[in-house]
Amino acid sequence: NEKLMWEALREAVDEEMERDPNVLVIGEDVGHYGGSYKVTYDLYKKYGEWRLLDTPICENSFMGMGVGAAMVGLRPIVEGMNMGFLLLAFNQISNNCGMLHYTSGGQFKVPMVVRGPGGVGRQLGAEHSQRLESYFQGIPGVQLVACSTVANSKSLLKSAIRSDNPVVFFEHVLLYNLKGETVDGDYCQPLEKAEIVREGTDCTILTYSRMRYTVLTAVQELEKKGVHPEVIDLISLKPFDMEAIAKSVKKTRRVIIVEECMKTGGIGASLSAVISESLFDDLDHEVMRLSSQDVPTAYAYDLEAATIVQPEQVAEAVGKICGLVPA
Amino acid sequence: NEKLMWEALREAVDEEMERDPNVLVIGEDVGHYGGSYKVTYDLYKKYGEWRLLDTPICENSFMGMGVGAAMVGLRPIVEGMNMGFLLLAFNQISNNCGMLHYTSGGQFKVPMVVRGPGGVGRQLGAEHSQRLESYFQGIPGVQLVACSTVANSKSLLKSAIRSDNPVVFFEHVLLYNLKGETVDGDYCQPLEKAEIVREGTDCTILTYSRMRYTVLTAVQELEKKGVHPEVIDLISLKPFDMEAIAKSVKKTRRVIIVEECMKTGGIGASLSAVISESLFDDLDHEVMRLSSQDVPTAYAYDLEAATIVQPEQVAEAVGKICGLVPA
Amino acid sequence: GVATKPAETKSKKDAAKGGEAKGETLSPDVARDLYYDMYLGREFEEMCAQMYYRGKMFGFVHLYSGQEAVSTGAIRLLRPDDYVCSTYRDHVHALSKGVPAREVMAELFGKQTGVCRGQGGSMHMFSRKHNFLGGFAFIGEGIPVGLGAAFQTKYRREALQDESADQVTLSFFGDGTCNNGQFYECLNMAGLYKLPHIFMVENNKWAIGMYHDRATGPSFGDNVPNIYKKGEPFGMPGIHVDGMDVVKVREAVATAVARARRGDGPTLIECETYRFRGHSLADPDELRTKEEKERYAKRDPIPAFRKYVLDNKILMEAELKDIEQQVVECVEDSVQFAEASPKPEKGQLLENVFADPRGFGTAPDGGYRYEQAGFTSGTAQVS
Amino acid sequence: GVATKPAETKSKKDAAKGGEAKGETLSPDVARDLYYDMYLGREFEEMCAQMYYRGKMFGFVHLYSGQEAVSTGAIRLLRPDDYVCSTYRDHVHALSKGVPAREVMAELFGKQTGVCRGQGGSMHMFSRKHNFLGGFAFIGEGIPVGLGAAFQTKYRREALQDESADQVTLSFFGDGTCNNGQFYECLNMAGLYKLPHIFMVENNKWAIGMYHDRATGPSFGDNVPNIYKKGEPFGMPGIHVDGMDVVKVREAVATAVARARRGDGPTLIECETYRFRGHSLADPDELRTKEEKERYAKRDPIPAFRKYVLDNKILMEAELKDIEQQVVECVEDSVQFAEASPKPEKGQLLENVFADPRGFGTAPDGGYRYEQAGFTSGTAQVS
Ligand SMILES: Cc1ncc(C[n+]2csc(CCOP(=O)(O)OP(=O)(O)O)c2C)c(N)n1
Ligand SMILES: Cc1ncc(C[n+]2csc(CCOP(=O)(O)OP(=O)(O)O)c2C)c(N)n1
Ligand SMILES: [Mg+2]
Ligand SMILES: [Mg+2]
Repeated sequence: NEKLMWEALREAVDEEMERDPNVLVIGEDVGHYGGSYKVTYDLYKKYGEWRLLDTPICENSFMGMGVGAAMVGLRPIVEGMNMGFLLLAFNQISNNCGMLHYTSGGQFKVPMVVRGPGGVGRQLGAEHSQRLESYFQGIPGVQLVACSTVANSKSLLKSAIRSDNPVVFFEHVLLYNLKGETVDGDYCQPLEKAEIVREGTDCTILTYSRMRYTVLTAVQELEKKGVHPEVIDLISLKPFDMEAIAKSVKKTRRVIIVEECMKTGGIGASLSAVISESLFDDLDHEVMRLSSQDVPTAYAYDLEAATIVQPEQVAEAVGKICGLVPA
Repeated sequence: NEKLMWEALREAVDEEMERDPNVLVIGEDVGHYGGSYKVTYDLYKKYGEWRLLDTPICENSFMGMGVGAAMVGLRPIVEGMNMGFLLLAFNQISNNCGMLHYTSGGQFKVPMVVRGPGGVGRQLGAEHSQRLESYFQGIPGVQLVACSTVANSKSLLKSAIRSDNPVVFFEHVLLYNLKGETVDGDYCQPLEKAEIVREGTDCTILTYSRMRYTVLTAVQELEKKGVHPEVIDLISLKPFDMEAIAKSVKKTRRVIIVEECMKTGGIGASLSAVISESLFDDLDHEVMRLSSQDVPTAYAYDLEAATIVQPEQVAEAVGKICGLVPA
Repeated sequence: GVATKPAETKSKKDAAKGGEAKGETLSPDVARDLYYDMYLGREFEEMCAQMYYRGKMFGFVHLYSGQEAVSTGAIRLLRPDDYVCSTYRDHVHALSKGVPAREVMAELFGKQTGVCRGQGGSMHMFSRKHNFLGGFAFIGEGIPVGLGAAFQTKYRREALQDESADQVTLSFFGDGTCNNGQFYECLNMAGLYKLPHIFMVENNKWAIGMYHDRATGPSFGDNVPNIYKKGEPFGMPGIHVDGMDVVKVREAVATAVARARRGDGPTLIECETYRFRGHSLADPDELRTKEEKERYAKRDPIPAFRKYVLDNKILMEAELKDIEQQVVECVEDSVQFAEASPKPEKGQLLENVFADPRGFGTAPDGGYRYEQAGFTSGTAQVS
Repeated sequence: GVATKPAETKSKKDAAKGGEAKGETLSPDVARDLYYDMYLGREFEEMCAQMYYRGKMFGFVHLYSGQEAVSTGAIRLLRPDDYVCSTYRDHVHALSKGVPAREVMAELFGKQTGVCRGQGGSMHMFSRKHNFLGGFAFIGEGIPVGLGAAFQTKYRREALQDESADQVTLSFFGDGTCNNGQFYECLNMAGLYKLPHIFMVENNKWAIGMYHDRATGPSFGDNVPNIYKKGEPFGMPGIHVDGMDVVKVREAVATAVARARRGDGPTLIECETYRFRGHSLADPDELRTKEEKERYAKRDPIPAFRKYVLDNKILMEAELKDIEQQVVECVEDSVQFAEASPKPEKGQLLENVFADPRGFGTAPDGGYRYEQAGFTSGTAQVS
């Protein structure tokens, strides 16, 4: 039952479209082309062009059209061909996805999913290597979810589609061809719950999306040295699963955050703040935060690599926080 | 020499336009109308319509036009009639203002100022009560500055106009009619330096923009009770003036952040994280953070007031952090 | 598999309503309805001005006075299950669509009984019950939203094979808004997908302090801008209509509605109109000349229609007086209702952030936050 | 009070260059230039494909093959101090504007010697020296930027009374981009302010996998979309030209340039063209039919122009061969140069974040960060 992540995502879309005729996909090249990362490959043949709506290149307006359609009963999945392009739709996302349920006094719901590939790929250049989670996290009224495995990509996307809240769903450009299994049956994973990737005792590493694998690479080496970090995949970037996080922090008393997000204004910044503020007495060491450098992502490979966190840096940080090396 | 803040800002624009013919203002109603908060009132009579360019309502494009003009030698000041409207220009601000100097390998500079009124006013409703600093802080390559007094509004705006970096300059809707004096002569205040509003010993309150006054109201009462907080106005929301902040934290060992920004993903989140991480051993108490509630700003007065921080909350937090009241 | 249930059943009068609008005289019933609605729009707005100056409402309040023929002429023609999308200048569109004056006024007073529970305010009127989609404070952003409602109708017809799906959506916006990209993006999509969407441009010649001709370039060969000419390049009829004449507006909209219901797609209608007040109650209104204001004051759509129905003997003076009286009472009642209504409780603060309150997340001590005691007391910090 | 110093002095040949383009035959010099440039464009791109498959370059690489007549026809007509703004499909526009092939290739290899020091990559070519404004990866965002350069020219003329300010800016973009709001916002501003800006639409019929006719509605009455018809509603001439014919493109652009230099404002030029490869080297290109591809392959602008200059005896076979040889050497040299060039040092990481490095702020231990020892070693965390 092994499949690639894009196939798992496609299954989620397919099953939810099958289940509910009000579910549709809106975006550039989601129909005939099947999506830039194949998430809707050939689905238009099954569901037709209205349910796999190929749009002109006008992110702000097709996002807004999705909002309007959601207000009156449809459940659109709006794809950003690359999530970065949704910067053009920022206004519709922040004002209307995020706030309209509130300003309307609860009268209108906006049950839509905004999804697409994001993150730093392989030398895609600054504009195609965006971390939108940093820009979006301040928006009230939306949930932010980042998938990371074949299994959770499917089961989280299904939940996101069924949620009555607007959900921004982050996929990572470099994970679409990841192999793995999905959970059998109609399984929906809770959007608000973190995943304990690996239990451990020496410190807590909080991460998400592709950085999960950067962390696991580092942890494999650390294991050999007898160091046992607990690794948690946040899954929910907003709100944080404070239950899972607090439990782990209380156990290990040491926290490292590993993210691809910008250091300033990133997810890690919010997370670090919340942990230091609410679990101050449970911490034996300052929270350590490994983020991208606060620079546009360069094209050249070495500069790109120097911009994002590498496994060695994670290992080094664990060494430091666990007192294995002089601080 | 007393004047209102809008007059001080107008003086800054006037003086810089006088000094450098490449300085111009671009925006909606900046010409004939004189700006929605009068910052360019009657300047078109002095400098003509090309230098006070009234634009159609197309934020993304006139922002991009500003970027292009800046690349080839002009120094545009682009006004968001309300800063919130610049959500429509997000793409031009993040991709082009922020990153183009970098992606061009340093060839092109973007010396522009993006300014306008922001923050929560008096019952303006959710869309006109935005805190864009939370959305913008992750953008690499831009500086974020928030003015707060008549004096600094003028002297910071002058610096912003002369800066070769793109500067997003935040004014607050409720401060335009604040009275005060400006510094004589051609004074430019450094963009990166915080202001020590009031020296103190018991704790450090970090704040900016209108919350400076909320804090000062609280401090006045606290003074009477013999409590002496140090109050610092960040001025620079990105980058933080870590020199000034560290000095104060080392002195008081207690930090309260008071902001109008969203709690999640706000300026305070980044600041709290940086302080807890880099000054961990200098802290006797967890950083306390008073932010807006993570909700769209309601229209009704009481709900609006409950959304943003009130002086009593500041006083209470100071009491708590200084051990005056049971925690 | 039907996407939504219409909020109200279709009016039986629909056909009749559309019928008369092709040059025939109005029926007294329709005339009464139109006069009532225009008069209500005007009285309501003028009352708002008073209440604003008395400190009963705050923020930016954009009055509609002068433009009533557009709202009334267009919206009174619609069925309850048709959709309307508006801007910050939305009170009167809401009233025309059937939202009770009480609820609009109470919203402006920031009261619990307001149509949005006091959470929206002047620029954010919404009424699900009346298929009134808002209330959008930012320029242009309502157009795609309106388009989305039109898309839903099309979707029900095409993807869900619901033959009865023939609702029409009208999106209203101003001349200045027609320079915003969203307008064109939506014109293109509307034309491309043949959406039952009518672009209602209320060209009142000004965008705050920006005169229309200074903001919008004329077509090649023209000396002045004509917004209706933007329709044809995007594949739809572009119609220019006297927006101070409720009958003409009604006729134009009837044609467009019929076209949309038939499945033939969108129409762009430019209504020439004028606002009799400043942009908002905060606007000093210094740039519009006295001459211009007077010129349009002479074309005030309400006395003009009054004269029309009297001249054509459709209604009698006494009937009109009666309507006027009813309207005054209705507006007065709305103020009393708003005044007497309770303010929102603090607990309301967190109630409509998420439709599904799991969006508030989990708490450090376990469980979903929203399940914790006292969560909606409004004192819980969300983080 | 002059805003900028042109990067190079104006070419004396300008007038002559514009002159011939009105139907007269081309001079051999011009023909040589055009052939060289088109041939260079093609060879360069085909070499990129090879280098991509050999793992020398990464990311999304969008080749221009097939569209050369547009870049060459338009840009070779310009003066060095005119501006050009491009998209992600920018290599050839950069070459036409005079950016050395070496620097473009080195950029693609991610090398220090690249035109953007390896920081930009395929979609972000910039050259200040050549007034080449980028290299924009997002749809439509280059149009306002190009407009800004045109605005600067206008500003110098109007606000700074610099009579000599007559530069023209050309912004290039595709058919799909014409559905984005920025296009229309800029058309309006260009017309309104009479900016010396030429909207160069390269209509290659596809936007990735989206066929033009599925994305863009036709004008009312038409059966197929015509982008050039969007010019007139915004106050400028809209011109349709065969984008596979370099001479025709050159003629059309010459007219538009002359109009812009005169101060008469913008022009919209739609060039019908075709890309001979997939959207990018990552595109499986499965949706375009074989027939369509063959139809356009027959109109390949390079052999067509070759035939034209031979038939009209403007150039001789030997000369053309010679040019081809030169081009092959130039491209080969660019690869060798790129290959031999050093990669960026790690210190480059922080060098161009801020033009004024005070933007990095102050450090906890005092002073500006950038003044601290080792700051640009690239290991300093920015925060
Ligand atoms: C995105 C955005 N930009 C600017 C504004 C400020 N603004 C509010 S109304 C207005 C003028 C709109 O004019 P028009 O479209 O003609 O409508 P009218 O107010 O005349 O009805 C402007 C610029 C806004 N609300 N949103
Ligand atoms: C804002 C934005 N949305 C989507 C994309 C993805 N994208 C890149 S090129 C392209 C198609 C553009 O087609 P067209 O304008 O015809 O230019 P062509 O590639 O054919 O030259 C799309 C959708 C993008 N780069 N930016
Ligand atoms: Mg108007
Ligand atoms: Mg194309």
